[in-house]
Amino acid sequence: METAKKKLQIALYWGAACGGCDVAVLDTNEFILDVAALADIRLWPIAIDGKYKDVEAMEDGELDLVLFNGAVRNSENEHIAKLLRRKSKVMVAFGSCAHIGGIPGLANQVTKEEILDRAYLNNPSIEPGNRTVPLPESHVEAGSLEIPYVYKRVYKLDDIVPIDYYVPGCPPLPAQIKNVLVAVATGNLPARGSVVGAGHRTVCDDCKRTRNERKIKKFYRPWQIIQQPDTCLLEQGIVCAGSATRSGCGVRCPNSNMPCRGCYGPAPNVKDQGAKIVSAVASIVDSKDPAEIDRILEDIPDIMGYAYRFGLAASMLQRRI
Amino acid sequence: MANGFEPKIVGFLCNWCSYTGADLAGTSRIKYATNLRVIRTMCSARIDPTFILKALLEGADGVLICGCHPGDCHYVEGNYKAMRRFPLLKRLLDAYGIENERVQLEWVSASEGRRFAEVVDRMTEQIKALGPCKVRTALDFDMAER
Amino acid sequence: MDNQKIGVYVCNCGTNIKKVVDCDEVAAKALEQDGVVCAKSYKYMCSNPGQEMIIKDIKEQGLDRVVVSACSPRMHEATFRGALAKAGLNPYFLEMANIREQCSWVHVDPRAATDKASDLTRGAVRRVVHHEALEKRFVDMCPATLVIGGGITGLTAALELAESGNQVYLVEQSDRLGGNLANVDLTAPYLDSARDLIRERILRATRNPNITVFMNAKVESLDGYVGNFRARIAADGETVPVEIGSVVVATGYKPFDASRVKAFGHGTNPNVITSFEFEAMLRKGRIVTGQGRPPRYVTVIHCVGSRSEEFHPYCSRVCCMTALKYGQEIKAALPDAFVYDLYIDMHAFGKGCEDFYKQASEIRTIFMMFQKNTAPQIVAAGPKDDCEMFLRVDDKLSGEEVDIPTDLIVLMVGMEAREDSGEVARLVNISRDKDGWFIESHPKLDPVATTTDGVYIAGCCQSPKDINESVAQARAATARIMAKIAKGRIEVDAVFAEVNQDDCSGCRVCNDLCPYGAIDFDPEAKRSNVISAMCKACGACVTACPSAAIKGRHFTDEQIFAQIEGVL
Amino acid sequence: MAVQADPRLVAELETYGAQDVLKCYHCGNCTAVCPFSKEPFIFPRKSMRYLQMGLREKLKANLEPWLCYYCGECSEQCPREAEPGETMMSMRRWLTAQYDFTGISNLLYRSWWAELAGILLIALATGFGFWKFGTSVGDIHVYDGPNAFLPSSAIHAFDWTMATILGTFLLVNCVRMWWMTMGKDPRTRATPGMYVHRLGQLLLHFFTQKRYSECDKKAPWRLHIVLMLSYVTMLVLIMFFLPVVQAGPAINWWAHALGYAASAGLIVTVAMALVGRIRKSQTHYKHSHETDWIFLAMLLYVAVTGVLQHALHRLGHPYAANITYLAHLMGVVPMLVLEVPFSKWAHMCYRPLAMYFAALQIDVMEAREAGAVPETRTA
Repeated sequence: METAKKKLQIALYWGAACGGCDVAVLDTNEFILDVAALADIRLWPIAIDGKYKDVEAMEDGELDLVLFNGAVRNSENEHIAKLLRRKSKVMVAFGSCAHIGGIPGLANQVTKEEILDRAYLNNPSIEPGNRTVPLPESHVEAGSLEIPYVYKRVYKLDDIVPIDYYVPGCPPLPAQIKNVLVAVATGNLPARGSVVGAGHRTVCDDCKRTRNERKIKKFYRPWQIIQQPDTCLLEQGIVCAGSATRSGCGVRCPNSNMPCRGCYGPAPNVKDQGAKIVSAVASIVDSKDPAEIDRILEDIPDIMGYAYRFGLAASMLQRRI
Repeated sequence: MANGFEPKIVGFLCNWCSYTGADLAGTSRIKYATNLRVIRTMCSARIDPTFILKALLEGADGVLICGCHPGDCHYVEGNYKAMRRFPLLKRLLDAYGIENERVQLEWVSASEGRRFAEVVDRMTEQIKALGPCKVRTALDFDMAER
Repeated sequence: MDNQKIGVYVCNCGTNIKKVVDCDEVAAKALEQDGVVCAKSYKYMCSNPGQEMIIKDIKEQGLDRVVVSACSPRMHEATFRGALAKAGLNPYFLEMANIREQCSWVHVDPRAATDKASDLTRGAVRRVVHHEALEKRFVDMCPATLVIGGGITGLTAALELAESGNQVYLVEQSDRLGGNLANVDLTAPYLDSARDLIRERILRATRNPNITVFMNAKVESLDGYVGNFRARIAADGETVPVEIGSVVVATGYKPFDASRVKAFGHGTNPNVITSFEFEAMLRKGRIVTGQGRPPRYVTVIHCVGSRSEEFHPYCSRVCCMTALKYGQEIKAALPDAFVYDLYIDMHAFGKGCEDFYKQASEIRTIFMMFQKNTAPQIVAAGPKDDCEMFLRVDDKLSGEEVDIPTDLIVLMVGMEAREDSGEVARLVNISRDKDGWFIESHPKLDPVATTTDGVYIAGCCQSPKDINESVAQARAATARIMAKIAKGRIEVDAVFAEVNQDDCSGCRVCNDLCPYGAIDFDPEAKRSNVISAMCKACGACVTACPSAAIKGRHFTDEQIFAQIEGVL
Repeated sequence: MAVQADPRLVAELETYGAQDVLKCYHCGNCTAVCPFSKEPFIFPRKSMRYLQMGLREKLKANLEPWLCYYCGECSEQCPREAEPGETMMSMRRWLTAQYDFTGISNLLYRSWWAELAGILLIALATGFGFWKFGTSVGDIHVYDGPNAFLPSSAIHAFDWTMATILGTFLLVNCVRMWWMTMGKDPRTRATPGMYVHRLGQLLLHFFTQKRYSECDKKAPWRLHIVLMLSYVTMLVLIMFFLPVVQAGPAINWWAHALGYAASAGLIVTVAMALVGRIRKSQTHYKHSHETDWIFLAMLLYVAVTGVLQHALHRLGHPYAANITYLAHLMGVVPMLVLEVPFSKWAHMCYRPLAMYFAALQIDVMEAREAGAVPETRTA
């Protein structure tokens, strides 16, 4: 790899995320060493030490690349996102959460109060009588303590800051991560605003399972049926979001006999991934009787979970009202 | 509640039945509420769930979907596709907190001008009772205040 | 898209729109829209001066998109598309806002109606921005025609086509040609013999080398599209595939089953017969009661199964004149017999029919008017009475309940849609109305065409009608077909679905959704493809496509999204 | 209660002059145009309907034909040329026959040769009787005074005898009419008070035919009132003042002036009616039953011979005057015998009676409604 005049200045950070994206970067294996050789990693909490003030001390635009994974759920997420945006030339929404809200986005079905109630007050694992709820500001002897303020809902990253590129996936496929980094390093980047590190079709395009007749009389959850290993899962009545999900993931889930959950987000021209899943899945229900149709569709539990497993915060309506 | 509130309802109508039925209501001079804004599609099967979400996002207080009566589709069975998508869409909307009456599916044939007018009137009244749909304001609020 | 020049034309439709909608305001508001360079309100946009105005503006102001806010596009879309074409603009750069049928005619509040009209116009303006130039397609026209039904209508259509040198496949379900008319004696109002009318046609049809008649036959399947249909005809235990360009559906009607009207006791009382049973008597030349003697009193009851809440709400149209004909035929055979004619309303609208009605009076038919939704009641006669029974009628014209002496009751059974009309409708892909009759393309302007191109309906399968009307429809249908045959190739709509091969992932969700089998899957490339000539543009596949790889031309997501934004 | 239809009734009425009855299709134009058609007497359509269906009893109880004066507008307006006016006329003839208990009326209306034979028979009997009587009591060359061939006192007595007999017949028929139209059906029974209260109607209509004058066309009424008043004048003169009228040869102006006026009135109006019927100049003249011709011819004959015998007497030709007088009587007697109780002349009673009964029926109906309203409400 050609040595740049100046080492690439990069940062990796996380918002509301599980950490899987960071692990995925590490999953590039030896390649990460090339990265280290090629670039100065200025901030990456999971791997190296770093403080807010280090970032604050940077010049605006000093960073060549920021890979930001995670959604925005609290004031800290927003603060650091805006800070890194200011300090970076290219900011990438990295992984499903940053891209389309991800799993944290599912929390948009409930209110902040419900979440706090569930997490800190009414939960079987909480000792009865314990009424401790974290407060944004606590007064102790030493003075006032502040923790980030939890927002009422989850935002995808580009709701908060302008984003240059998106790398989808929960987590992004290591091979795709490599491609992105190489592209940045070589300046071989597509138009701003593009999704990179993914295909332009859907998961079906890469899926090896054969597809035949599309007529469904009954839906199953994966454990309810003995799968035909080579046949399309949707055809077998297992709701697979593959047909409505951008390709590029390497068909990891269907290849593992699990249906696609849609982490790569909608196909390029799709405006709302969940609406498309609803439309496609319901269209192929094999019945003309309203009662039977209802019965068949009832076998799909938790429609939000199927339609917007990763994309609720990026969906048209974004949250429950 | 909602005194003087005039909802905006977007109607997606099949060209061959309900749109023609709406035209028939016109030629028959049957009066009905002014709240519906009709968008013509060739078949109820073309009415994408995305359109309904889009309409709600843009500030519609209600969405009416009309197709041919089951068994009577101009495209043989396009309306069955609408029929299948609707319950799943309704579950989605329910999860979004959209009240049940806001999005309705009705079968109205080309000869049912009067019924079309009745459907529009009934739905307008129901939505007036519900008040404005909060989607647009809620999302605007989200961006203004976390 | 940024540099588009949109012209908006708000039609006043005389006062039809203007009296409720402030057309000037609608035009003024339209002018505030992005891209709108001119907006005009005019008395009649569809008139020649109105169209000329659009054409002139397109040419002089360089308009490239046109919105007409006027009547329903079902009314004048073709007119304005024609104007665009005349001005050299692709006709699909037009969008109409329906501010008459769906606005001014249905609303009374001018403020609300004007706002609605403005919203609809804004929707159209926003939509038209995304319109694309579409080119018409042409397909070959196969000159052969499939005629379904061998009654007077089907025979007429078949002869008309065959005698002009075109191949006809005539499919008759029963074992003889002639249909219901073959069971009739004389015809009203000129008392021509039905046998004469039909027999000559059957002979000509069976002898014509261009007509292949299939008896005891059924059309099993019909695929393809206008000009290029393929049918499979099952006859004599085998299935014959035929290629045709057009289909004439002339499946006729079924006489109403009189036994469904319990009050008359048809089927149990030998002196109560249907009009068709009476025709059989007339054809034999012997009018007798169940007891085998000539009747002294014959009562003809109209509207059996027709114009009733319980059975069929519609008028069967031919029974009134047929009933009058019975008066003539009975009086001719039995001059001393009394003929009672019990009607709800006398419908004598056809040519010569009013005179025929008068003649019936002159030959002393006694008319009685009974109440709709009631049935005259049969009352037993006493031993002294010289009749078989009495019929108790609530005579509307006198307000009296009257017992009329009767030996023989003839029930004028109405027409109803055949039991297999649903099957036929599905076969040829046309619609039926609530009574089971096939629906025409336009009740006034396009009475024999259907919503499926190349499929025509004629005769009583469309609605009850007289022989002359059936024949006229048969000829109208054949004229339409021959016009297409003469052109050799036919224009098909430019609106259809197309799969963007770059976006398709071959998920096959769309494959089984197309009712026309227009979606083809290429297993090698793993891509689906829409055969445009077979596509009828319903959009089912477009909506179902989870990757938005299918574009519904002229009804694209972008266009509809823009319209949604516009109307709100 | 259902009533039984008789399809033969139309044919029966046709012998009374009905035409094209079954052509009527009940558009109701006739009824709309008739100035007299008012609730509860809606005609002629309803009567046409009863007839078409053959509701004999309904028709018998029907007053409506008598409420019609045959202006002819209904027939003119009829889109089917069903001649409702003429049908009403034929119904009046038929009703006259129904009211008559002897059956003579029926015979006369249904057979013109029976009528002619009757006239001839009575005429011959009258001629023979008076000839025998005249030659036995007087001289054919003497017209007046002692030895007169037909002395006025005797004729006077004869007139009164005949009037009593014919009046009795007519009275019986009138009672039958009352029974059929008023008495039989309990729903049309009026109280004695009502009968007294409405008596004025009877006299009013008898003398003035006030209702006839309310037709849109006035000329027929004028002709009819002149004819009728002339006839009544003549009747009064003959019945009460015959000796004065017959005395002479000097002219007694107080009596004769009236007589001349009445004679002139009779001859002119009858002649006009005859010319009208020949020319069919008006709707009500278009269709003439045999009885119409016979009636008019006889009336003209009687008037002319009456005038002639009077003139011959005044001019001093007693022989000729007596012969003419005999001929006059041979016309008068059959005319009165047949026409008064059995045929056309009877309408001078039936018509005012019908007006009277119609007024009573309305009273009965109103009384019943006033009483019945609360009952039906609770029910």
